[in-house]
Amino acid sequence: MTEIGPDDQVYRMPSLGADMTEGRVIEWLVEPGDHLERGDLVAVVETDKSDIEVEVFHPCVVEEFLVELGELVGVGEPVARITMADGAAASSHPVERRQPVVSAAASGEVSRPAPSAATTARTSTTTTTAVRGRARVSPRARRLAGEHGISLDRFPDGRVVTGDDVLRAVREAGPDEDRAADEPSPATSDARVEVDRASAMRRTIARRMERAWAEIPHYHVTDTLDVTDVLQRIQVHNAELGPAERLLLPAVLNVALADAAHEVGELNGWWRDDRFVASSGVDLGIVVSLRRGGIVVPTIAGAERLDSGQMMEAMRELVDRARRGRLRVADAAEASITVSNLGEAGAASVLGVIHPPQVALIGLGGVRVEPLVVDDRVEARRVVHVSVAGDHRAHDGATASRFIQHLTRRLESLP
Amino acid sequence: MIETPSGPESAEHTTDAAVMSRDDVLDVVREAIVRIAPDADVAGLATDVDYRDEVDLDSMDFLALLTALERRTGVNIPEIDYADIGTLDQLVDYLTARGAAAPATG
Amino acid sequence: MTHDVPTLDLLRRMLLVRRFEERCAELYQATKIRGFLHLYVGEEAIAVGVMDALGPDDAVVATYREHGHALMKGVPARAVMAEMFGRVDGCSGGRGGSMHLFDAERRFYGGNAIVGGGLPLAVGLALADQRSGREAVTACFFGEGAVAEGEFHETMNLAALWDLPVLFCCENNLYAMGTALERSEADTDLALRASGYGMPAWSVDGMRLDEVMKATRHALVSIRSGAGPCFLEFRTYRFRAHSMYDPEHYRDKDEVVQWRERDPIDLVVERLRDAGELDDADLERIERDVADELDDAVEFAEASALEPVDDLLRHVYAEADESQLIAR
Amino acid sequence: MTTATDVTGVTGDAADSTSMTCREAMRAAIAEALATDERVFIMGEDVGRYGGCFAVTAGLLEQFGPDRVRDTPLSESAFVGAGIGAAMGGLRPIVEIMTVNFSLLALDQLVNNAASLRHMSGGQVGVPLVVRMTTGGGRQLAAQHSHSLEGWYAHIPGLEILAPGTADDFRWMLGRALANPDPVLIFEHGGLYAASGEVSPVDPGLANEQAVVRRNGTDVTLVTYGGTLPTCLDAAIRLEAEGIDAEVIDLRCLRPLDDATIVGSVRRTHRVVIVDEGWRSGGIAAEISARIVEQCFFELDAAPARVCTAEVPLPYPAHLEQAALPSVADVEASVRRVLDADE
Repeated sequence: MTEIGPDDQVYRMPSLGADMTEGRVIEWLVEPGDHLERGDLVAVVETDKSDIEVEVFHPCVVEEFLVELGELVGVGEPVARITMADGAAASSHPVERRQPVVSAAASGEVSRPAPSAATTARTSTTTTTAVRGRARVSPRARRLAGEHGISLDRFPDGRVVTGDDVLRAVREAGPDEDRAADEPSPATSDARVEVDRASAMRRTIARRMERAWAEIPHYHVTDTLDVTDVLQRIQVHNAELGPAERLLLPAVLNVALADAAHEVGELNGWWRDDRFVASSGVDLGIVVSLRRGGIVVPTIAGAERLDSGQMMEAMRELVDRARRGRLRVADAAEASITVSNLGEAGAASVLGVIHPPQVALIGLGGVRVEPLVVDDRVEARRVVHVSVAGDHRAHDGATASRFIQHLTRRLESLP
Repeated sequence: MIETPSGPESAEHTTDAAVMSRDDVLDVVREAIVRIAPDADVAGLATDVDYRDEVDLDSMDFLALLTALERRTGVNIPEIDYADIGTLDQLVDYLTARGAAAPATG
Repeated sequence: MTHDVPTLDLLRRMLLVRRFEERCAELYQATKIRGFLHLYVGEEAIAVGVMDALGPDDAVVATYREHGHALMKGVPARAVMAEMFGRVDGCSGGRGGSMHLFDAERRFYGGNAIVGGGLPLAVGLALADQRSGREAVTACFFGEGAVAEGEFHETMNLAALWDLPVLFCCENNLYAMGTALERSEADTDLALRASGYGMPAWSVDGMRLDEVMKATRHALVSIRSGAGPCFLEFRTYRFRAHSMYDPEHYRDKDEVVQWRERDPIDLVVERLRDAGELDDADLERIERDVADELDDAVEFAEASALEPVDDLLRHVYAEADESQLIAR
Repeated sequence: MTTATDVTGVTGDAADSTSMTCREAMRAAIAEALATDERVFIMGEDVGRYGGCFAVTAGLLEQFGPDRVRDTPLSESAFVGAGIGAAMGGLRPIVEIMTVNFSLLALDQLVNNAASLRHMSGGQVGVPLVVRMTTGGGRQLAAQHSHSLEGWYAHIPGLEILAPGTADDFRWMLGRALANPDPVLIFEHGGLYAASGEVSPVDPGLANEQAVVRRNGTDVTLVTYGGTLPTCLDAAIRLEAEGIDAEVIDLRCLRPLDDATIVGSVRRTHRVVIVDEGWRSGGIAAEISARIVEQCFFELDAAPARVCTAEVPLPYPAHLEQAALPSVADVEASVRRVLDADE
């Protein structure tokens, strides 16, 4: 196709249908130099539907053909150079550059405004982590379980767990809580309710721990993590950040721990029907101690996919929600492995009790300064004692050791 | 950000945010702590003791406190200064000295 | 007594329709107009002739080949062109497009894209006029293709049964899209068929403006006297494709040439020249005047805004204030 | 204690309400409309001299004359289209299509004209038309005379779809529909014409688009309308004996649907059964179920259940027809399933 200047008068490939985007000139009905009147036929254009004779709308003289016969030409592309006989503009309606067929009328391209939130609000469904192999639980039951900090694995498989079942469980835990508790009342400052809920929680924790300790053949493996360098790197990382973006050691440890659990899959899953069921992702249960005593264990789903910043954000929200009694259904989803962290000022180490039907619990002690041998020299180093409580039915000490090695190596490349 | 009317008198009003007195800062700090530890007796908290122990704020709570204070006073407290704000007196002095001011309206 | 003699003004109206349609073809090929486009080139005498005889209170129901009817019922070229562009200032607010032009004030009750779909509406409008004691006729336009629809039979029978003031105008252009009349109708004498429903029916040369005007005036006298509906079969020919891009294999070239020799506009021009009422200067002035009106209409359409997407769900149900409109 | 034939819709015990059949109630409504508004007229097959295929218009021809009570030829498309045109022309027609089965011949006029004209004309042209038609099976009229297609019509924007289930609604819905500037289709279940119920002396002023809780309950919500309302009320009585407290919602209007009343009830009972004489696939019950899941997901203790007509053209023999149609037993079984929910 020969080059044409901007002000050349041209005859363009006409659009002969709503869905036509291109065509071919298969026959010229005129010769260069012919004088044409309005309505004279100038060429036969082949479209995917048929061959159609096309006309000129203004008297003109054909100067030069710009395309070969049979050449595929987009609608609106010039096919012949012409000069207008009466000096009128080549075509007062220049064909739009080839626009998507669905485009709005040529003159005002309407960009559909971002659809209003209402119409396409992605329903902010909390991602209810599909609980692998769990009893069937009604949506209402999941919601109430989350709000009352009731773990769903207390209910026997088979029968569908309903909201009423969960409320009954809450009532059993705290006899005088009335049925109206069904509707999540705003954080009531009514002390009496708080006390009942705490004692109810205490009883629930107690019952679960008794069962866990009795049924699961625990073994424990411990080690010492030198966190001096990682703390130093965290400090550098935090130096120019505002408090809202700063990282804390527990978040970094959880990233390493989630990564290790992903690597050493035997620790990440459940013991059910006398066999180990592996979890595809690492749904990390976080033991959160509540100010008025007791613990809740919300879950961060897919923890292996989070970096330090994301883990910190997730933990910050989770702790805030847990302490305000506003856990969500997703938070109450089933964990595949749990971590109990005593916090920087906590005791040296904790040998935990596994939360059934999980098969491992990681205990992290407080940060301590202890003498360590580094390059054959004793130095004062900041350390954290880590313990793996394992279910001997599912795995053994060697697995836990491999886990700790992964944990240690991964920590060296964080945050 | 709500467009404040562009009349002359409102123009100067928005430039110098309300600089807070030492008492204002103390109130803001106590309010922030109460939000994080509603059950603690923050009103009766002495100003010369280690409030983190008294109110049992762990590292997560402490970060939440600093975030709230930055929002309420505009002052960012870096990690290296953590040691200088162990008591309420030290924290309030630290914030006042750095021109704690309630954020401009709008 | 008005003689059914063409005048310069009638010629201008025919040229307005002809050039409007040609301008639409050009705009379509320049992708300014989209969707379907059915042009009335060659049939202008019918719309101009019938509408000239109708009064402002008379109602019109048309089909998708309706630009000429809308223009001749008084819908401004600007409003029709803006509707072709899908703009808010279009006569249907941009919502209808080429096949659904509406102007309730002028009692132009739209094109209808379903063949025969508009016929029952015309009967209803006539029923309402009759029951409300309004002296009005409803003119209902349709192509010969509609004759094969069940609705045609049901409507003709109902109109005749209830003596309703309906003028049935069948624009027989010999081709229902791609099917010639003789390939779809056992009996192609449509006027004869219509008279079977007990109403007066004529066949008229649709290319002669004077014939169209005379037949229409004659029918309207009968209808307005309360004698019930009439049926006019206008024999005509469309010089362009059924719609923008049909290959026209269904008819041969020389048939088109043969009909073009009786171009309704040429016939009027000849009559006016012979009567000494038209010279080249007049014709040039009328063409220029029409071209200006069309340029203005296109400019108006391009300048008109697109309806905000937030209004998408409007006009499905009556909005509070509109309900009074209905009580007219 | 409500019995199957007593379909009282009178909320509260309106002392001076009179008992009448749904047929008599609709006839009174048409007569009142003809008497009070010159623009109103009724047309349809055999509405005049024959007195109406279901005798709803008996006596009206003698009272109002052939101009206002017009028999039409068997031309559904033409006279429904004429009704639309007359409405465009300022009249207030009531068009009677003998049954929903024959309305299929006028579907083009109803969907392409009645429902679309306002939109195509950019709001200029309204169609204040009421179309009444009989619907539903159960009278051994076999496949072509037993359809229940109101759910189809409820799919069309531009139409309002009503399905009265009580004598009071048969009496008072028509007047409000005639005041609507847009087309309203009223589906009258053939089985209800002979059923009698209490009718208040004056229009209780309950908007046609409002659903009504006909029976309060706490354990499960039954959502229904029209011909299956008595079925659900009977089922509720029998369930009561088994200690199951069922709430019954009469939709009355299928377009627009009164989501608020449905959602309000499901939020209390957490379980719902939708009963509809249409076929299950793509029916109105499917739409209602989808809305409940969208708006009450976290309130549900069981998946919403549907009781619909079996997916078969209605057979002629009574035993098969009854097996196909939603029955009291079907509703009870579905409620039990929804309560136990662990099959």
